[in-house]
Amino acid sequence: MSSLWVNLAYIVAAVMFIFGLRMLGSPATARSGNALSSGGMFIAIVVTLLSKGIVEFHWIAIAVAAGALVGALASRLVAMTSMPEMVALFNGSGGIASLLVGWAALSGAHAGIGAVTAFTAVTVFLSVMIGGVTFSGSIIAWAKLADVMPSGAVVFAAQRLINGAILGGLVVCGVFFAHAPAPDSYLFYGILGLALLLGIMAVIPIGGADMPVVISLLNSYSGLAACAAGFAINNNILIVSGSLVGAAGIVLTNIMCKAMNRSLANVLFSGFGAVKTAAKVEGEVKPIVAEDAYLILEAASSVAFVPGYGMAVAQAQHVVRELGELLEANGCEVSYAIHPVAGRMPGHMNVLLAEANVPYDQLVEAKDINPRMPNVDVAVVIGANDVVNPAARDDEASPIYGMPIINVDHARTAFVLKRSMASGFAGVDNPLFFGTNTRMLFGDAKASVSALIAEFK
Amino acid sequence: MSSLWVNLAYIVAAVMFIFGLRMLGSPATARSGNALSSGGMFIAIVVTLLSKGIVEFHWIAIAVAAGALVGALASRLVAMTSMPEMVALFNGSGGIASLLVGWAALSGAHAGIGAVTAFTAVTVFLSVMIGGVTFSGSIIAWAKLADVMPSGAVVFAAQRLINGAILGGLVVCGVFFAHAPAPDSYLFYGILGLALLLGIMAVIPIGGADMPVVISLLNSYSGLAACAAGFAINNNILIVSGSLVGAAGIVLTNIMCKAMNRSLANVLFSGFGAVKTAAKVEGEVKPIVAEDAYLILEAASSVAFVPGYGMAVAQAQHVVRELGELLEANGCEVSYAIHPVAGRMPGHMNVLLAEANVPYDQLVEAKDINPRMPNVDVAVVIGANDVVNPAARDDEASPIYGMPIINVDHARTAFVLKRSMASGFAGVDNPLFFGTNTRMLFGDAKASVSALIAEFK
Amino acid sequence: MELIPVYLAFILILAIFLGFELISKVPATLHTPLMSGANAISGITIVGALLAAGAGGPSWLATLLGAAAVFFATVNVVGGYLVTDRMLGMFKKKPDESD
Amino acid sequence: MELIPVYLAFILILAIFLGFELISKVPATLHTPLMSGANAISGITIVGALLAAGAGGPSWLATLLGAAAVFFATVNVVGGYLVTDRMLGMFKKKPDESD
Ligand SMILES: NC(=O)c1ccc[n+]([C@@H]2O[C@H](COP(=O)([O-])OP(=O)(O)OC[C@H]3O[C@@H](n4cnc5c(N)ncnc54)[C@H](OP(=O)(O)O)[C@@H]3O)[C@@H](O)[C@H]2O)c1
Ligand SMILES: NC(=O)c1ccc[n+]([C@@H]2O[C@H](COP(=O)([O-])OP(=O)(O)OC[C@H]3O[C@@H](n4cnc5c(N)ncnc54)[C@H](OP(=O)(O)O)[C@@H]3O)[C@@H](O)[C@H]2O)c1
Repeated sequence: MSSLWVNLAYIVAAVMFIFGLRMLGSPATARSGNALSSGGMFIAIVVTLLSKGIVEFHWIAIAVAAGALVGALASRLVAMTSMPEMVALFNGSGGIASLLVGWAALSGAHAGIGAVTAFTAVTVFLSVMIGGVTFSGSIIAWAKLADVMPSGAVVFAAQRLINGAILGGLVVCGVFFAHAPAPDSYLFYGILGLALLLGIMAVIPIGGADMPVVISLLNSYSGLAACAAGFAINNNILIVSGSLVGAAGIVLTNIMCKAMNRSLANVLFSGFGAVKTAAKVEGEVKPIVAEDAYLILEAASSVAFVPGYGMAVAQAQHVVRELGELLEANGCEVSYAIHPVAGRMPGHMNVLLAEANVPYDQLVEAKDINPRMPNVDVAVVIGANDVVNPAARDDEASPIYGMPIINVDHARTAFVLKRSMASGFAGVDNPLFFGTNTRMLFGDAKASVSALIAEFK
Repeated sequence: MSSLWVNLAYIVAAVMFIFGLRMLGSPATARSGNALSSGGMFIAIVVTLLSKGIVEFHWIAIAVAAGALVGALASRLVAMTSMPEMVALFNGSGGIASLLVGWAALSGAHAGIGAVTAFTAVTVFLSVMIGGVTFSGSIIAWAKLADVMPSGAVVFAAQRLINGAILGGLVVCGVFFAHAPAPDSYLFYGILGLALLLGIMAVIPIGGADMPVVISLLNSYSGLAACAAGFAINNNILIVSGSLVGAAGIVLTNIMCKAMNRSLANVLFSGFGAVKTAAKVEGEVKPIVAEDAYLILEAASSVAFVPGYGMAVAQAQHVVRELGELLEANGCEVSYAIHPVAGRMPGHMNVLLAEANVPYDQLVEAKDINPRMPNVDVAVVIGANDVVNPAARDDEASPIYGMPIINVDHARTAFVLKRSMASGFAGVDNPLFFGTNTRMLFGDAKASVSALIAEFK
Repeated sequence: MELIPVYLAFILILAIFLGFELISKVPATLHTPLMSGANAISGITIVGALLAAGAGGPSWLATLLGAAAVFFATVNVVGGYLVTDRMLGMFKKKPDESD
Repeated sequence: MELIPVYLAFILILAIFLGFELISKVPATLHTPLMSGANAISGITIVGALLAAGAGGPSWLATLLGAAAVFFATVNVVGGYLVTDRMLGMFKKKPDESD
């Protein structure tokens, strides 16, 4: 195929990506949108293979087969609760692919033409640097989420100074490299090493629960890396798709930060969660057992479930849906109140509840349920903590002050299902647990909900 | 300036247009958005003048000075009620400018290189054709709006056939022209003439009140003409801005058609408004005089004004605002219910009320006011007709059936201010006038409202 | 070189999509100024007109046509922006009670 | 030729703006699939990887690096789309009362 046709096909692919992303805007069309987007990818791959540039298919066939196998298996086998880890790993592969493309462009250009232009050198530098940071950063993010390494923030003296120095070193190497680009120069290996190091150093000071923000930001970087690679090889489709992804990552990062009422700088540099604040709440805790909780639920005419990270840990989404259906059969109005940063990923709860077949029109956003909360008979908090902490609303001294929450303390009664009095990710005490309308149902969320279901039957 | 710098400056200008359009999305930022966009235009013009391509400034200086003078005077002197005409004229200038640019590109290329490539020929053809249609169509639209020619739809036998033939002739000429492009060929003059003719023929069968749709569509065409000119001279900024405008026009056209519940094809080809439908409504009309209307208004605790085209004709917006303020001072809650196609342009009423200093947060959209209508004591209809016609909601046989309306017939009382029992643009009778809760206050809207104000003082 | 039309086509498509997204967000209140503001932007043909008028090439016809195009495009640009500005200047929030 | 980076820059800017507009419309419900779907699109580097791996040029290193890049990019693309599809397959509207 002549490069004119290849490029026209790229335009078609780009349009399919754009429509795909548009259709992701509504649950009803999202799945076909994703299919459309994958169709665009398919077209882009096929025309690239047919283009004149490709003369050797040997290695490609092996690599594609192996990659497809790994990707397909991973995506089938992963548990829905481990989505964040999975996305982190996929993101890492994208990053290293960009790094390798940049590197290959460099050695290809060097071997082919002998001299590499400064423009190519700069774009190679960018795609190696961004790709490298994305790769090693994603690996650390994965390790923290999967508890392969301690998930807390690792903070030490002069941390920012060291990171600044690495970044400075990268820039210096980049400048020299642009003047004398060669694939086998020490400068290039220096860039490679420093980029990987920077990714690691930038992510270790960030606490485990902030990982979604980090992943989303790294996702954005992986888009930018694709853009840089596109400039390196003069390829439109890389640039268009890369920028779409780059923008998507930044928008999502921003949404998450807003929902936590923290700035991006605070997330990235503060080592939040490393230091526990001292503010303690005193009061009387009123535990409840499943039998008594059943009696109250049985009499309730409106119940709101408020799921949080604990529901994911306990994998309790299926029993929660079952309980919800029993309550509905009992003539009770059931809704699910979803906080934007409940869990460990944006929309985490939505995915889990969808997995458990909860219809998405039963899910209510925080700002819509709060005004109705005083009319809710029972708010059942399932492994959520920070997102229902009234201190975020009332206590100016609290580190999470200002984060919008779900006002379960305004419901007539609130049940809190968790295993202990331990604090949530933010490490702050929760006055909700001591509220006069609050009853604590201690135990693993799945076990507690199952006990309630048993009472109903 | 080297063309690299010029092009970088064009990127800046494009970004300014984009931000400008974004900021037009909210009344609070719209004015600065417009300023930003004009700044982008300024940059684009200045760098073009500084570019190497321009060596003769003589004619440019004269043309710019004259054009700026005409544009500035026109924009200062036009009455707010004549906005639609003004936009039509400006649109026409944009169209003819594109036509001339295409023509000039052709003769310049011809004189310079001797032979014109087929690609250039095609783009020249497109910019001349679209520019010509835009120009002559806009002039007809203006003439109909300004009552320079009869504003009704001009329909005659074989109209579509003739238009189809003209379009076919254009395409044939275009094809031959692309094979042998020359500025002085008869083919080129044929294209020119046919394009102008097509613009005229396409717009005469469209009724005066559908002109906003036509103008918006022609606006979209003028954007496409700029795009085509951009392809003809390989210029990015023309392409980007042209497509933004093209898209804007289509979106607006679509919004208007939806608000009237008609398809674009129906607007363009049906000769709507040329034939009056026979459906007559019988009943008793209850007129009211200003003194009695005053007594009812004085006692009302909530009043909704529903302005329409008649308010624009009577220029009654200032007295309406005054009456609104008197009512508010009297302890009454006042709102303005705005139908999306009230008047003769989208947002026409908003502009008029804004001119009269009505704060925009007092304006309510149709879908928001309708549920509240049963609690409105008095709905004051000021020169609106079709947009408050209950037949559109209830009478399946009505030609405007399905158009969303403002349900003033659900208000406790409705006053209708108009001069006679004449029908509105759509030419259908209005059962509202015969409603039991309806009182007709006959006379020019401005005079009637002034009379009410006089009662209040 | 052969690829330049492709780049332009990419630009065209992206700008069209962007235009759709941007405009569908504008509230009905602002549709008239939006229409005239977009119309002013379409006056960007002035760039093409300037290039045609100022090229100083061998064709006096091109120069003449270019100058006419500059005139009309300037009317469109200047008039369009000013009239939009005038309209938007009238949009005001409810003034504070203090004045 | 000198202008090609400019065209690319135009494409870049437009695509970024378009991305912003498109994504800000996606509701919170869909943020996780959006994240993995966008991630799958970033696997478009596979195009670059294929070109590097298949060029068959004088540099065996480029071919090797390219092949490795193809592998990783394929993981990203295939895995990303499949996992997104799996998630989205779970989103269902309330079933009709009839079933
Ligand atoms: N979603 C995102 O995108 C995102 C992004 C960045 C940061 N974050 C942060 O993550 C936090 C999310 O808040 P959240 O309320 O969902 O979670 P959380 O504040 O982290 O609290 C989770 C609670 O679940 C309980 N739990 C854990 N395992 C359980 C089990 N098996 N059964 C029952 N309960 C269990 C824990 O208490 P016990 O140990 O006593 O059981 C814990 O208090 C917020 O601070 C948010 O800022 C979220
Ligand atoms: N806004 C848009 O963008 C747009 C676009 C396309 C089409 N349209 C069409 O335009 C129509 C707009 O509806 P509308 O309700 O605003 O207007 P309308 O249906 O055209 O009715 C206007 C009414 O105002 C009265 N009127 C005229 N001059 C008056 C004066 N000086 N004082 C008092 N009353 C006066 C007329 O009755 P008298 O002669 O008895 O006074 C007439 O019935 C719709 O049919 C719509 O589909 C609008």
